[in-house]
Amino acid sequence: MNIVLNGKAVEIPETANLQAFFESLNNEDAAITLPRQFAVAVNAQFVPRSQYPNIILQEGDDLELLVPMQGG
Amino acid sequence: MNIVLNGKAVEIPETANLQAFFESLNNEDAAITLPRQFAVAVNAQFVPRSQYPNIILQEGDDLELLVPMQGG
Amino acid sequence: MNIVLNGKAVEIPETANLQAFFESLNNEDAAITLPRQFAVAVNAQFVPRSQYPNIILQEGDDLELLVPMQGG
Amino acid sequence: MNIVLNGKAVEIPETANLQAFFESLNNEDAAITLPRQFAVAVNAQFVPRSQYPNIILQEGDDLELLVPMQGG
Amino acid sequence: MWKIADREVSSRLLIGSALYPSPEIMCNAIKASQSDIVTVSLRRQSVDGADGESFWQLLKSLDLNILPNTAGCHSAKEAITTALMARELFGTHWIKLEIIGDDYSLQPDPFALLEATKELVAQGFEVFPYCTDDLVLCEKLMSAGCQILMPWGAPIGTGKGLINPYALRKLRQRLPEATLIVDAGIGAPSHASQAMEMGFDGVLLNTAVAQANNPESMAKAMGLAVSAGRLAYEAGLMPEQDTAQPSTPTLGTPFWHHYPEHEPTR
Amino acid sequence: MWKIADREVSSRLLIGSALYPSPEIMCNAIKASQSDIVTVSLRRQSVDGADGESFWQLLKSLDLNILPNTAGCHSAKEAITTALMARELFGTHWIKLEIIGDDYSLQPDPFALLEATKELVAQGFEVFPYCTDDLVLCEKLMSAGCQILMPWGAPIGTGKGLINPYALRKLRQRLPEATLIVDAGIGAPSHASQAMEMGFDGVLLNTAVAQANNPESMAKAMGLAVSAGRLAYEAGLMPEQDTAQPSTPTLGTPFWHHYPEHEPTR
Amino acid sequence: MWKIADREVSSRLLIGSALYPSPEIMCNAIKASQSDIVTVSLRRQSVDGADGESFWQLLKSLDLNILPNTAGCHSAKEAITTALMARELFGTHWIKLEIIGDDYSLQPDPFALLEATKELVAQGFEVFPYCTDDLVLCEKLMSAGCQILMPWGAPIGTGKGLINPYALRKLRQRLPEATLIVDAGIGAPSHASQAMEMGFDGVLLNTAVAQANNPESMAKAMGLAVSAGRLAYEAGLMPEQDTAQPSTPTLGTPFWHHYPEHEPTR
Amino acid sequence: MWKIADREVSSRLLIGSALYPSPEIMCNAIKASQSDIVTVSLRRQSVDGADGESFWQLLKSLDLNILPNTAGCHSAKEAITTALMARELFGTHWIKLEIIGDDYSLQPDPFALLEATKELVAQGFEVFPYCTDDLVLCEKLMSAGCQILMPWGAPIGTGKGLINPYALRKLRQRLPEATLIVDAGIGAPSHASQAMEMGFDGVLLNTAVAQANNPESMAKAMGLAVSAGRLAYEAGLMPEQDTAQPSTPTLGTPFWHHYPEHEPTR
Repeated sequence: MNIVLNGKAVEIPETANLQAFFESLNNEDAAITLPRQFAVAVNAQFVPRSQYPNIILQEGDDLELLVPMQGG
Repeated sequence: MNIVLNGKAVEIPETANLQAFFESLNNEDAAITLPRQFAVAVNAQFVPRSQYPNIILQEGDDLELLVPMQGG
Repeated sequence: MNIVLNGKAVEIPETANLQAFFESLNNEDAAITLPRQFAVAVNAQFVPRSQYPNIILQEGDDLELLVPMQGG
Repeated sequence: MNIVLNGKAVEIPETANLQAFFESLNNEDAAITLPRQFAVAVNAQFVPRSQYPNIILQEGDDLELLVPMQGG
Repeated sequence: MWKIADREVSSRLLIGSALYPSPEIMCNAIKASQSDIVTVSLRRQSVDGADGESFWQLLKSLDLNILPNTAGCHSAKEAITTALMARELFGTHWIKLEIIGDDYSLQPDPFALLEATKELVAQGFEVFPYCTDDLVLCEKLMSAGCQILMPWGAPIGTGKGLINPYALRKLRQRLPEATLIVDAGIGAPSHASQAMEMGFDGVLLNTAVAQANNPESMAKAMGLAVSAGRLAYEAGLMPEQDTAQPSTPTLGTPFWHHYPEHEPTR
Repeated sequence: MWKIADREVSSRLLIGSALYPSPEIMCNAIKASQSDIVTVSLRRQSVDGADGESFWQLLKSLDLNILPNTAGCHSAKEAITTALMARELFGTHWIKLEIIGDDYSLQPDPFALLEATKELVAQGFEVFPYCTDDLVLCEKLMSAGCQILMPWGAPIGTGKGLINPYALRKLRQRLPEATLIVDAGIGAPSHASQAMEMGFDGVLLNTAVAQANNPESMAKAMGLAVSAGRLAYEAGLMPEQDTAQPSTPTLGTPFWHHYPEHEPTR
Repeated sequence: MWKIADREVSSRLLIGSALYPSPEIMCNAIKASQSDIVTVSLRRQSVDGADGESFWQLLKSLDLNILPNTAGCHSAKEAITTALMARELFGTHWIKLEIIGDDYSLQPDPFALLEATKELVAQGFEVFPYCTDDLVLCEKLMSAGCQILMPWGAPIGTGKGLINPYALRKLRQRLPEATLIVDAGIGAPSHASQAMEMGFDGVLLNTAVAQANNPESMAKAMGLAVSAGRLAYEAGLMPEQDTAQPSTPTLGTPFWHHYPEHEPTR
Repeated sequence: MWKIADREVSSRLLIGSALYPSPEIMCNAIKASQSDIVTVSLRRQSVDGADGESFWQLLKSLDLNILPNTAGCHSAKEAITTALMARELFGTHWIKLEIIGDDYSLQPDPFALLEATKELVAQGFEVFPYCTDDLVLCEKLMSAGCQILMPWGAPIGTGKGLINPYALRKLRQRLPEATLIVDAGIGAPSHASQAMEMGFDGVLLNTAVAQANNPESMAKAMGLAVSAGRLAYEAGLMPEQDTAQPSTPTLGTPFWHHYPEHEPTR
């Protein structure tokens, strides 16, 4: 299944919920390294951490995974 | 019947339409003198000249009759 | 003999030199009290302390006796 | 005899007065063309027109001959 | 001649008709200003029976373009009603849209202004919005259909001139297609000229002329200053320099400095 | 008409003759400015043989008052010699006395200026001193016999306008008898108008016109702005207010605010 | 100590964490500033794998109040999503609400700002809106539930200081209950002090410190200037005078003026 | 520590001793300012018998550098006599040379100032001339032997701040070797900081502190502001930009703009 992660197309296993998807990123050969601290939006809607097990990613979903950064 | 004309309470005959009301103001003993040039709002809604015959004043109506004035 | 001291006419003994004049001001009944710290000009010329014994006051001399004061 | 004319060394006949010198400049082969309208200073002193016949140029004199120019 | 909305006019000064010592002085001042456009308002006839008729006849005799305003309105609804009445009363679809958001500064309310603009444009008006120098607001007003924008120079009646020239200059740069008119706050001809030098298309003022000791002369002065500023804008202003540049040529300067008696006194 | 020194003239703009793209443009610009007084200088004839004659004939054809300057002088002595030469060359006892104290800012040297002024007044000149806005210097120049003072607005050729309006305003207040002309630093019509609005008697400028893309238009603009500023000064400027004052009358405003549908959107 | 939102802090300087030459310099500068509040943002982890973790650990080590921003958002919806993510990520309900209405001036969009503010206040946020100096907008933001307003001094990163001090002064006068913080545009300590002298409650800045040759010294300078301005506001500034007043007493001055040799040289 | 004349001091703020509500407040304010140098004057003892002794003992107890002034003098001769008296009275060869050329503006007289400076330098004084911002005068004072120049910011006691920052900035650029101190006109910490940011070596003030509601706090504020300004000068101020620059990084911004529900409201 294809989704967009932080603007880049990535292929992921079907029917993954967010929780499982994030756990899979801890594999050494994952597409990206999971940051230790992050917040998530799917299709531009915020997803609270407590909802990760309940969210099933769909083909074409747009996943944003944001980390702390410098700001003014 | 009582209406408010330019902020002042005035008594007028019942069931007058606007056209008739304005004509009555041409009497010498009318409450106010009808200006030669004016535009009208009833209850804060503009009433075009062509609609004067169709508008029947109601008890408590708020009639504004505005004339040209200096402006910046 | 009349001189002007800080803008006011005062009468002083003849032939006084400055040193003697200042000492005379230590009397209780002197015209003014001698300040502890001061500098002197006679007729708008500065007179250094060392010259006090050599300066003989003349009729009409203008003596300025200035003290420390607030300044900006 | 050598003088300086407007900053440049020029050789001129001895004992020329200013009047004569200026007349000599009307020759076709003169060092410079005499302007129609000018004022003169010799050694940084203004020389009025009426004094031209009386001024004898000396070796090394500094002659300024100024004309009207744009100014702000 | 230049084009404002759908008409060609000569003058780039728009003038108000209020606050003059007398109707006669008003007429003379407006004539002296050479303006082609004059602002008016709508009000109840006054208690002394004056019905605006004489004022109106006088103004019509000047044969100028009339720009009615919605002064005194505090909401979009009020302003829309006033605009509709003005269109019938003055026979023009031009409206100076003025919706006050604060009674002390007489500042425009950006929110009500945008709301009313949309409605009035839909109803066929040519909206002249009295607005702030806020670029985002100005862009939204243009998107809503305004060809003309009238940002303030300073609060109405203060005569402070252009209190934020940076913002006004940026407006001009960013909105080259808009007809930009500085409205309000002008106190002196130099203010009017400054706005025009920046490339503004016009200036609208009232108090500075009407409250001058001599309104007629001041009106003339404002007209001249607006022309001067426009001419200068078109002629291309010299760029400001940080260091001095001689105007008189230095070439050909006599070299007298080596004479001892010419030494500078310092 | 107003009186400057011993002559009556119309315009309050004095203009320079330098830095124009061509003699023809110079002529057209000076005409367009409507100035009655034009500044010139004295220089060696140029290397290409130009003897100043054609320039001088052209300028004379304009039939204006000539004001020669001493630009480029750095000492009283130099300036005095130059002034004496100018008097003979141009047939006028008017002299714009310019003695530079610093080559970067082209700032007047107050000390040499006062020294030269005393000598030139004694020799019968009408001295127009190009000076700073220093009140003490200005008072000394008047004591030395100047009727006219020409303080700078900003350094020559910078076009910065009036960099110290406080000092200029104080000069005007304190020296009501002097003929005060802002000389140098004017970059735009608004600057010229501002000086006149303060009550200055005139403005002298050159670079802003000569270096404009279109000198003729800019000259006209400057002439209009000087007129505008003077008219405004005479007409009495409105005092600046800190808070807004409505121009459109508030009397007779319809009271629509109590209608629910009229509630402001905020 | 003073109260901002629900917390007591010492410093009235809020500082940004961006644009420093290195994380170490950032830390040292923030410490030197003595700020109690630091702004941060949310971004994708960078291509080089940096996951924000080291930055975040460093910042946490300073033990300051964190104020996340919504920089880069262009609509209310985007800003709301970002704010919700920030609340979870940084564990704070504080949000600096920044919605850009124009990419060149980075000006806040008043319309989107008000819309997002309403929603975020309803969701329990303490909204710190980065806004313009528009009084009507500011009043609407307060009506929507803001206790704090952060009007710009000048566009972000320009260092121009307070480009419209009149508007800022009026904001302070009209909104005595609001916590007012000048955000953006500060370029020098004198700008920061000026804002505080006007009675603003605080100053937020970033670029002026981070882009100084020596950020640590500049941070310290800004901290001192904010303190100086606040102290001066509380101490009561002298009113500006138009004419000079001697500081040294004139009483007791020797009267030497009548001596001939004392005559002034003029 | 920095060097002024022949001494090393810490603070770059010089403070006056006049106009305080009481001697005790004077002491506390001077201490709070952290100044190392305090100005005093010479006067006749006052009619009520006060002989300056208590003031002098109080001031001596602060153990600061004393800078006597010649305030109230109108000619070189008066100032020289006063300086000679001051040297004996206060035991210092430092003199703040103040010669007034105009009683309304309290402006320095450039002519008398230069004359007196030459004489006092010849007599071994370290002259601190209170002068204008006139570059030519300043150069002549340096040629006459001054190491220190103290141009005014604005007329004494006005609190207007720096009325001609252009001139002051040029002074600093042109006279890199001089010790430059802004003296007079400072009304607020932001003014003091601004002078220091320009690279001035110090600031001398009195009225703004003494006439504050709370002189002690204001003195502290001024001390902080002078430090802030100096630190900033040394840290290197960011250059002013004409257009906005984001402080928060734009790299890594989520691309949400293509979602229909994210469309900006405009």
